[in-house]
Amino acid sequence: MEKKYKNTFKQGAIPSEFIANAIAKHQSKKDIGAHNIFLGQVRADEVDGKIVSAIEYTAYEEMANQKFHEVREATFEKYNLSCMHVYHSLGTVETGEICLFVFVSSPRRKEVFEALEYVVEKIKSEVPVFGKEIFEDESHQWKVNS
Amino acid sequence: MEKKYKNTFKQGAIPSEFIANAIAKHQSKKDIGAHNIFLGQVRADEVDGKIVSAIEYTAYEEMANQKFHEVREATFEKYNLSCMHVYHSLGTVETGEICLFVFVSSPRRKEVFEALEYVVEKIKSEVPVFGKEIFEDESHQWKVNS
Amino acid sequence: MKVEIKYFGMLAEITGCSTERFTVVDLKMAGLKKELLKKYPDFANTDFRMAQNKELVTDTTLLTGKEIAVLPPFAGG
Amino acid sequence: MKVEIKYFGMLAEITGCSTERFTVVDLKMAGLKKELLKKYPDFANTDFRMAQNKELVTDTTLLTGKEIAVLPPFAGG
Repeated sequence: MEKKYKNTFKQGAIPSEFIANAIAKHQSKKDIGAHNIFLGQVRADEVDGKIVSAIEYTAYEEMANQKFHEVREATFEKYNLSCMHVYHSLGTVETGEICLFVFVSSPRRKEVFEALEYVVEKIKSEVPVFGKEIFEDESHQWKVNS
Repeated sequence: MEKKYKNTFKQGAIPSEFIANAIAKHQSKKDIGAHNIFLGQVRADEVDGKIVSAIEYTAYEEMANQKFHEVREATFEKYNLSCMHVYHSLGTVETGEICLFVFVSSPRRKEVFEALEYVVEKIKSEVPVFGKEIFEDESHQWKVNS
Repeated sequence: MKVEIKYFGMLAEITGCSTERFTVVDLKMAGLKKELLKKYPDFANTDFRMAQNKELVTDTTLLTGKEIAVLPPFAGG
Repeated sequence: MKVEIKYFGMLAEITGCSTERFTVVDLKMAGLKKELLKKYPDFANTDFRMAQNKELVTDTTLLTGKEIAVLPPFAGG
């Protein structure tokens, strides 16, 4: 029996209304004193005179969702958080659009700063997501996290 | 001649739509790769069996706006940021509502994590804002940052 | 020297007013603080700080008379 | 042993397919990697890693045949 993990992926860019909605939902959680949000945005990088116009994300989805789950468990174990939400784009995300949304909440601020950075670094290094940078002339190169 | 500083205060709670709008405005800034957002939310703390229902914020506004400006200058000097925005509530903010919104953006993620924490700690320690915690029975106590 | 003093937060609650004129003899901040504590003994219950011309100052700072404020603990955020 | 291999990102671009059946004789991951590099010399240009049953594995890991994947550098976020 395979365990089925929550799907962290969303098709396309993450709209700002989606983020607003996630924030608004936490107004009923009255023990929360601090939220910290990380947003990854696609940059129009220049490579050899060509400008990136979009990133096309693919993933080893089953493994990625399992890794997202493991990162979540490890983070709750390490930090005193009230909530944590992660969303990552799949498919095409244009420059200027949001491709990663990480949202942590806690009674106190110290916890959210450390927890958010921990989660983002873990996602970058442990979750099998792949990005094809599409240039304006439709050529491409494969993105590598630094 | 007194220098006039930008007003960082907003009357009442900061709505989630306002935050969404601030995020959306940055989609045209195509050198940005990472945003980091801190939100302070009013907690329904319990003190001697009474529950906080709101905080009423006041400030030494002229000094506070000058201090916000100084924090802003110091942060841009210290970190490679593309943008930085800060909003703080004045007046009554109910529990579950947002009273502080700090938004920093940079080409790269390392900068935003450090910069955001720096800004929030500076605001807490250097900006003369005062908070009256109102209990459900309409009694109150004065909040002190820890 | 005559100075105008601003009170905020719980200090304004204690004084019952947000600005007040004060005549000071000792021109060091410490002297003004002593007079404030004499008039408002409840100030001693809080960790208040003094600002002059929108900057925090110490006991040894000289009064210039420009925008003096008594600030209770900060609670922003 | 027959194993099915998944390819992702630039590796799938090199192979031209996203899954492929492979017959391996050496049951260590290193052996499979060697055969992959023989078939796809361009794999050598990237820093690829192997996963088995959704966990990253090393050269000395034994093949169980369960869900083997070849992963190019991660680029999430």
